[in-house]
Amino acid sequence: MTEPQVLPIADDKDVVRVRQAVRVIALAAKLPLVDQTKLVTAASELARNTLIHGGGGHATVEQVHNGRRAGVRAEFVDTGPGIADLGLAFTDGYTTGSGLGLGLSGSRRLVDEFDIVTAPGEGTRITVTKWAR
Amino acid sequence: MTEPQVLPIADDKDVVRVRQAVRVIALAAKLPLVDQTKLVTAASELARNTLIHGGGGHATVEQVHNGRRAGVRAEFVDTGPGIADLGLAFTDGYTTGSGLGLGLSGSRRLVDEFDIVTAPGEGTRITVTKWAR
Amino acid sequence: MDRVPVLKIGEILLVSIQIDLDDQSALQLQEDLSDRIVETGAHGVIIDISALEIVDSFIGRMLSTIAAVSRVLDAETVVVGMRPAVAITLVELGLSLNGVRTALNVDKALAILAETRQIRGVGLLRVSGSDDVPE
Amino acid sequence: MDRVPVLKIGEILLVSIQIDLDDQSALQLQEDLSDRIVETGAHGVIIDISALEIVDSFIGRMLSTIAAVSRVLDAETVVVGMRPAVAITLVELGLSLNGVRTALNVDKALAILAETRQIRGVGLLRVSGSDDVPE
Ligand SMILES: Nc1ncnc2c1ncn2[C@@H]1O[C@H](COP(=O)(O)OP(=O)(O)O)[C@@H](O)[C@H]1O
Ligand SMILES: Nc1ncnc2c1ncn2[C@@H]1O[C@H](COP(=O)(O)OP(=O)(O)O)[C@@H](O)[C@H]1O
Repeated sequence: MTEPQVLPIADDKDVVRVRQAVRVIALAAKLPLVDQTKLVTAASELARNTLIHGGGGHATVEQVHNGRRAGVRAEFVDTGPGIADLGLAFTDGYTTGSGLGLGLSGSRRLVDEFDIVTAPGEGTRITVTKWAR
Repeated sequence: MTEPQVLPIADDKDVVRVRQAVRVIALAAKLPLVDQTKLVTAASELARNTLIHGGGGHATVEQVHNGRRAGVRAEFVDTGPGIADLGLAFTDGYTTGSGLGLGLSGSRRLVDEFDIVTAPGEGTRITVTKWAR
Repeated sequence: MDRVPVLKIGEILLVSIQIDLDDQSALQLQEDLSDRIVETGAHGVIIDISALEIVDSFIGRMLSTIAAVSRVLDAETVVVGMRPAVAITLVELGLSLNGVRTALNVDKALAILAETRQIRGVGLLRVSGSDDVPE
Repeated sequence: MDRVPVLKIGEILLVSIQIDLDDQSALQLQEDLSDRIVETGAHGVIIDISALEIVDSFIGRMLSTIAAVSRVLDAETVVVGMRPAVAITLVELGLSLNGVRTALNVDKALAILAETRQIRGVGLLRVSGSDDVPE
């Protein structure tokens, strides 16, 4: 098992680095190819949100185990404006920016576990997990 | 001015990383494009020698200044077998491996300063410098 | 910045995306392609994404935008080589590549482009031999 | 490992190298290309290196080897898009790209390949319009 990896998210290139780190760990955890692809795609969406909507922050990526299965967990943390209306934010196509409004709703569909902690003015913390089969 | 960067040379991918590090510093030192290209090419040859002939080692890359001009210095160090006959080693086309035998002779032509310290059984240290015009 | 080459092959522009594009580089490619369409008068754009391990909403939007802009400039866009895992993920993400035509490979894309052009009465790129494309 | 896509365009294989290849990946590309030539019966190989910031002796040798192997397999290789700084550096390094034909761009390479093939009496890839290539 590897150490949790902490990666800054301060610019475009950091989003690419987060994708790559998640891929490496998903490979190590032996996620099937399709699940690797789903997790990396979700991570890309969430890391971009941390950058664009959260004003930057960091990601923590690690291999996890629940006793039965291995998996990969990724957490995205920012101290930005937070999200006031989660129902709205998770609506396909809803965006306050210039995105497609699929990041939150879509990435939730792509992972096995999705946890969000946010409040106006208190930043956003999203944790996602994908388990090997 | 930046800190000297020390990079391990233990596999193929490390050679790529050395090239990229040299490029970044050559850009920072404002070397003209052709000189960047020459220096990065020389670094690639020498890093590969460190890996293949020297059995691995490390590179140190840094920006330097001689009072009049900025430049980039790269050093390649290994604790491998060393080179017994330098005259032969610097002959175009001479190789004890499967290379083209252009690494030493060619990279010497590509840089402004080339310094080599080596002895049989005592490893090899090559330092090259390219100055901005 | 990483820049993806745009190759001109007859009246076609071909782009093979091999690097994990950051958002800035994706926008740059979008711009480069538009410029090259105008500059060359190309009538077809083929984008090979066989090397891409993921397509997220940003890259997806780039592909849609390229297709839309090309159309305005009288060029057809075909995306080739999408990996199955990427296609599955796109569907689950909810991303429909609006207005983007896809094909299995470059030859099939050329056939599609040749047909489209035939309708408009312009010859494009003929591939001789067993892979003959109707002109 | 990073793998460079080999695209089939009619009877031509096109490779656009965009990543800083480590030695292992360069050998892999060499192998992939040979395999694809045999598999497709391609008669021409175009290698675009416009994105390459350097060509060192290892990549140079890869290009020469690809050209030599292609020839044995009855295919011609043309390298396109070499940057001027790379060309200057290659000369100073002492590297002669033995047996490697070069061209400014893909269209010019297609013209070269079409001519070579014409001599041998095989049609290849015809580009219609202003860039007409003799068949
Ligand atoms: N980390 C975040 N901090 C603050 N707001 C966010 C964050 N992530 C998402 N949001 C809000 O939720 C909306 C929907 O997000 P998403 O579904 O990812 O679409 P998009 O990013 O394309 O706008 C965003 O437009 C933004 O208003
Ligand atoms: N770091 C090194 N340690 C030991 N021997 C070396 C080293 N670098 C070069 N040599 C020797 O010098 C020869 C010539 O090197 P070079 O000109 O770079 O050509 P090539 O690497 O293609 O063999 C090598 O074949 C090797 O015998």
